[in-house]
Amino acid sequence: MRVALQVTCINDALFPDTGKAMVTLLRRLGVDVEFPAGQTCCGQPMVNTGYLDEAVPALRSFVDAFGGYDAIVTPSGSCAGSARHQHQIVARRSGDAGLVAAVEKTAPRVFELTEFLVDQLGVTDVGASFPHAVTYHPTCHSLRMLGVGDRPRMLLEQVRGLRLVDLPAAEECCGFGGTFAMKNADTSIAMGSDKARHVRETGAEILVAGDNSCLMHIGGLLSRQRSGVRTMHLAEILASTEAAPPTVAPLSVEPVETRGLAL
Amino acid sequence: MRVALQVTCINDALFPDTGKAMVTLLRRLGVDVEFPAGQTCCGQPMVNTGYLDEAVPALRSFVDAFGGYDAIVTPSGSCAGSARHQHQIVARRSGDAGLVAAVEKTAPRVFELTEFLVDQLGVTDVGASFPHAVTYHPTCHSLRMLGVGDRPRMLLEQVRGLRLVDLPAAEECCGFGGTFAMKNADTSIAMGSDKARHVRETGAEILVAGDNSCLMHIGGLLSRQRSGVRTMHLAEILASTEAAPPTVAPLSVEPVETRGLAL
Amino acid sequence: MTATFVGMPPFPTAARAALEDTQLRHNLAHATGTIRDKRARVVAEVEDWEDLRTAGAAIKDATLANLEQHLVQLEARLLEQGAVVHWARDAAEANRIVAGIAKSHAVDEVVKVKSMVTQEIGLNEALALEGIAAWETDLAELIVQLGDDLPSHILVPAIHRNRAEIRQIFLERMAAAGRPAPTDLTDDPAELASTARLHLREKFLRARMAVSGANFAVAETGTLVVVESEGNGRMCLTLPEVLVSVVGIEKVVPTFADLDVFLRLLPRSSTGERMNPYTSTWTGVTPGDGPQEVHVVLLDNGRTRALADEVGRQALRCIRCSACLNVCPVYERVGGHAYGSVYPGPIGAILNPLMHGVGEDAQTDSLPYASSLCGACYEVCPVKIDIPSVLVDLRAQVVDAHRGGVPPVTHLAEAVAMKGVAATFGSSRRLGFAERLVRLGTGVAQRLPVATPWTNARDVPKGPPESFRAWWKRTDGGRR
Amino acid sequence: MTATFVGMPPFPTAARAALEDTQLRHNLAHATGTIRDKRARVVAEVEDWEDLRTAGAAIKDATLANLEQHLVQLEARLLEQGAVVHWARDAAEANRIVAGIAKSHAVDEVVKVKSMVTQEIGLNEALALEGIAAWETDLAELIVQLGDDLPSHILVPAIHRNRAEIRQIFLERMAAAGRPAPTDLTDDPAELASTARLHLREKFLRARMAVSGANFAVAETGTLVVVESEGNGRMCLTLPEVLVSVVGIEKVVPTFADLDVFLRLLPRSSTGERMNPYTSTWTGVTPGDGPQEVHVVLLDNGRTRALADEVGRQALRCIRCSACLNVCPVYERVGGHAYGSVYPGPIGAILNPLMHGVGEDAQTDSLPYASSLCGACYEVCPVKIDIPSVLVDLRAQVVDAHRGGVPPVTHLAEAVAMKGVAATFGSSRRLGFAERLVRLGTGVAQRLPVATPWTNARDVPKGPPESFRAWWKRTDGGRR
Repeated sequence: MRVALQVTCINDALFPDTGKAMVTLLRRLGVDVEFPAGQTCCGQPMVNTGYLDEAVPALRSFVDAFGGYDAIVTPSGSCAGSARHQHQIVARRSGDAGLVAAVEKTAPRVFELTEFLVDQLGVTDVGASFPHAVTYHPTCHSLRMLGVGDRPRMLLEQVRGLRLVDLPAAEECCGFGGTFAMKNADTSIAMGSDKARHVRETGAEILVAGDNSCLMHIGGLLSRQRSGVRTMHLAEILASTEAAPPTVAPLSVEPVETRGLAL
Repeated sequence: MRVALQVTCINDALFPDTGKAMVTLLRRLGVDVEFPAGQTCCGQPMVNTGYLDEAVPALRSFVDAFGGYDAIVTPSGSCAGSARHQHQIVARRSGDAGLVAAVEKTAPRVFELTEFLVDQLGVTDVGASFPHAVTYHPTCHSLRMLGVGDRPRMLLEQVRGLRLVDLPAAEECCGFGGTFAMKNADTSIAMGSDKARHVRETGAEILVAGDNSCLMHIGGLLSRQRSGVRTMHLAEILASTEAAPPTVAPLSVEPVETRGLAL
Repeated sequence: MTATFVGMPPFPTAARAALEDTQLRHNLAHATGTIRDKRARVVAEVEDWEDLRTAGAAIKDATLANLEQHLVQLEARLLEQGAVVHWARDAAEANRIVAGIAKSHAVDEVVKVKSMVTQEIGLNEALALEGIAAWETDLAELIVQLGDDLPSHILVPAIHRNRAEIRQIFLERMAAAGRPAPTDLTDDPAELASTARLHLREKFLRARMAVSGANFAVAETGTLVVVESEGNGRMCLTLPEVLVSVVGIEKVVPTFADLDVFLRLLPRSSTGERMNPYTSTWTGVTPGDGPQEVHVVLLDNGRTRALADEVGRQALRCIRCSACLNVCPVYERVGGHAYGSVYPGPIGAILNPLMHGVGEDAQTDSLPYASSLCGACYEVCPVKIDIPSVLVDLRAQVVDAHRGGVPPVTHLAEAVAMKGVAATFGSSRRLGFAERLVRLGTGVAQRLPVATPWTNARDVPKGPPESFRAWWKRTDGGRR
Repeated sequence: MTATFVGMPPFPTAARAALEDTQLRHNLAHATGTIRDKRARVVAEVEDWEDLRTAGAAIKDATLANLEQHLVQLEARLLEQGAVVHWARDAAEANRIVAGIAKSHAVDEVVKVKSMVTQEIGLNEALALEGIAAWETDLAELIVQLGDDLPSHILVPAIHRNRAEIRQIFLERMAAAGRPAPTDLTDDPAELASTARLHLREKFLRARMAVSGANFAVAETGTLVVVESEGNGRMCLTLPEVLVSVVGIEKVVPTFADLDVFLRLLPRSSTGERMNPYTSTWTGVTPGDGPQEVHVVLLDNGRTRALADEVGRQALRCIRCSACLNVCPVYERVGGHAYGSVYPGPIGAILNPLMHGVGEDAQTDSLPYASSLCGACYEVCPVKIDIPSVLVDLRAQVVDAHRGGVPPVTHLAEAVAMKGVAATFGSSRRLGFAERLVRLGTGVAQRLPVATPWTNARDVPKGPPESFRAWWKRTDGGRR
């Protein structure tokens, strides 16, 4: 089985540690994962903002990069959802029959990480160790678009030393929503603040989820509030072992240079 | 009994509605409160930052303005605490025996609003109406420096229509602390965020306290988080009646002008 | 004594103001939370709930696919039963018809129930211009009307008000509208309700004409159906001499068997009750019983436009249960007014653009973006409207509407950005270059206006020293 | 295998880093919350708690007022009982004395307990330079030492570590320090404790010399007192041949009756226990029982400097209970390392500047500002140290120390601002003018660097259209 990593554009540029964790984790499970260098983005940012024509080049890159693989694994419920549910819409609108045919092949082969581990590899104990209190936020697209259900929890429950704390109102959206966070910044912040508040209520050290975009939003609020709670992608926790715990890379607080000035 | 309003510098400049509410409330209770125009500041900002000499001019203004009064009422536990506990220290250091003597007269005549209402006027039902869910934060200086105890609660419980909700960890500092909020901004925010979180947990519409400085800090965080919870000074709630409810003046959210630009 | 949604600002602006309304936020959080939990409980009781949703969607789809045939059948049955049937293409036509009926009977007031569709067409304002007072009789609608206010929820239009305010509104405004409130009125809920009851009772007994909407219209029998909780609807529908019902053309269902599915779906989805308290049905005129003159105004007003939309037409399945509002995290925080329409929430965010068309006013064009696309609405919709997919499709329509023309500045910037993004994502080589720029730029980004909405409340992650792509290349995928 | 507080950055910088340490934040919140509640419960049981606090403060004050006399008495009694008494003015002297004793016995290792004061003077590092290993035997201190780490709490020095980390530290570091940890060690607390026990037992049996601190020194009898929870202290104090106790001169209490007050105040304030598990007392040498050579090093190291401070001298009452740490909202969030001293928290924020003096290094000068002056520390202090007042006085000392000289830029800006503020608040006319400027400036303020720490996470209130002062003048106090 030829397996490709779809690292996603946001992870490639901003969260490379998640991509590295995917490689570490999959190799440990015996999967010789490849990284097709031609990949760019699933096109979702354009599609969800209404720019469907502008998503076509991304889509062409996608099918070119991943066309030959049996499975395409991605550390993002949102990007997996985009590939499975939106690619065909964009392809049809483009009027390119070749693209429609190519998408028909790639779309069903895209798996979100937990789907791939539990359904394709049939594994829930991935040999991870992470001795911390953790709470899990099911991102909307993995929860409702993909229906990953209990898979993340099944995986987390097998991690040595990890204490999983229930997140209140877990299934409520964090308010990121891609361009929603920009176009409706105030509402997005109101939603995110409530999510951050619920995370704080758990007393957990780490908020984990399957999408770094949502985590960037919630983590940005937690950091701005100096909450002492950090966010981590599920892949990084599953990749963590006693011998190789994750390097701590909290969301950076931009230093404020003008302290000391009174009143 | 000649009664003077010490409005405090922060209320004078930033929260004049609190001063007006003091006037409304005290007049309704038959107190012909005066506003000595010579007043400036109690000097606490300088004292608590370590600038004791610089507090002397403020102190002179204070005793000049309030020297002739039987009672000096202030809508700030912190400023009352400063007058009662710090003025003598500053006066002694100045080496001015006249100032020491003057402070000896004014200091014990300074009352925080709830002390004045409950102890001096002997009233807990001030005829107020405020049909909202409210939670009360006891500011550190009113709680520990003055020991106002149950007085605010006794007053709030008599307000028609008001539903008083308990604030978790109420007695923990909000993290303002005057220049602390600037000199130790990160820790201050961490403390304030927890306070804001506890406020949100109550489900109350309004956070009330006896010090606008603390409220500015907590309210600034609540507003930044688009929490939908507003802060109000206790005086404004006690001044509110059915016929004259308070004008709603939430902490302004500075409009963000660059929305609509994608990604 | 009427307010209007006309001229509302675009959603983000209206939302910003709503987010600061502490009482609205408090009431919304409480109300939506309560109804949401109630709905979840009673829906869980129904074993074949998913099948029921599928059946509801299928019936509506089949009906909409042959809408003309069902409407013609409905008209025929209504005529047979002594009703007068009117067809209205738009709001103006519908208002003209209703005003004409009122004037022909020389009434200067009408009582109203199930008023959402008449709010859609601005009937009260139109009647007022003709000197006819229209009195809302649903308790919440009455509060909204007396308060010179706008509804903020499909089911609970006065969700943004508290008891003390309602008391104040009754004390100050009831006298001008009929029987005054007692001067010693308190804010005790039972007292407020009985005051409204006495006030309304007088209006019911006096009014000679009623105007209603309808939840359903059964084509095979010509029967209109109104479901409600207070009984005031039944008063409205039975006491006056003349009854005019304004009915959106999507309300038709073929048979009573079909109706059964919706009477099971609606109350559980709407109020979280197993069954709604009052279900009134009437089939034209029944001699000697109820209104002896019955009119039905079949209203298009943008519905055929929505029907022509391949993706969006599913929105016409909507049975106005408000389940999507109660689960919507956006609605929960901003309330109904921000949507600038009598149809708020997720369903409003698609229904309004579908009925009005996009590309014409900024307010309508802002609605498809008033969602984080979380999908909670789709999950609870009793007729399985895939609201997120419709929203995305409408966003494309908004963008397409502005292609070629001269877009507003913000759209221009966005469009230019998107073109750049499209080019970048078309080539992994270009992407690698762009990523290096991004890393250079994260520090700078906080100072640029583009970052403001983000950094206003959130910290931005520092760009990593190296992209994944660069790491993979440098280390041969971690192998060296 | 030692770390040092030397060269720590000023508090705000250290705090910023600590605030991002998720595990520290988690452990601190949990631990301080737990101990705080426990303390509150057991203190509430004691009816005369306030009298007890007053008594404790009075005894310490009286003793400090005649400190020399009590120390001389203590020395006399110790000599009578066969102990050797040394006086050390500073850390270097104390370290030289201890190293000298060790060398005179040709030992290359010592066991230690109650090590706070020896951490203050850097004894372990000094002994290491002489080729002498110093082994901590308090479990938490052992973890800190093996982990090449610093204590972060007076009572729970390893509060920032978790079980898995402790297991890792034991596995990796124990072997180099003595008996290795079993290779199949798990992170089960009982297993970790028994591993430490076996490791330490070997050291106790091998060591010929011990170094301790003391909680109290009773002048009337020459008795030293150590209170602890593990029993390791008693091993240390009784097994070796030579015992050297380094005792701060403020530890002296006149009589056993006085000691009684503190033995009641300490455990409830410290661990929230009614009584501490192990109280060891020894009076010089007891022939044939315990160490046959007993040294006591009476240490000043800044204590007389603190004693000379009229406001600050009350800090010398401190009995190191850590109650002020556990209630401090600042400590709860940043932990002990940020204070850059073995004495962290509110007491550290005054004790360090009092012992070192201010105006010399930025780290010490930052400590008096590491508090919001909330007063919770004063409320729980068993010897009623008015920490907030001392903090304010120390702030004045910091400011005064920089008057005249060339202050650093930030101080300069602050000093200039304060002079301006002083002038403004000296005149209500000038204040009125300044307020108008403030209102003009609030919009601008957000763009200026001065506002950054504030607006980083908080919204700023808009300046009102009119100050209270202006309103009063315009309306004659609302009368017109």
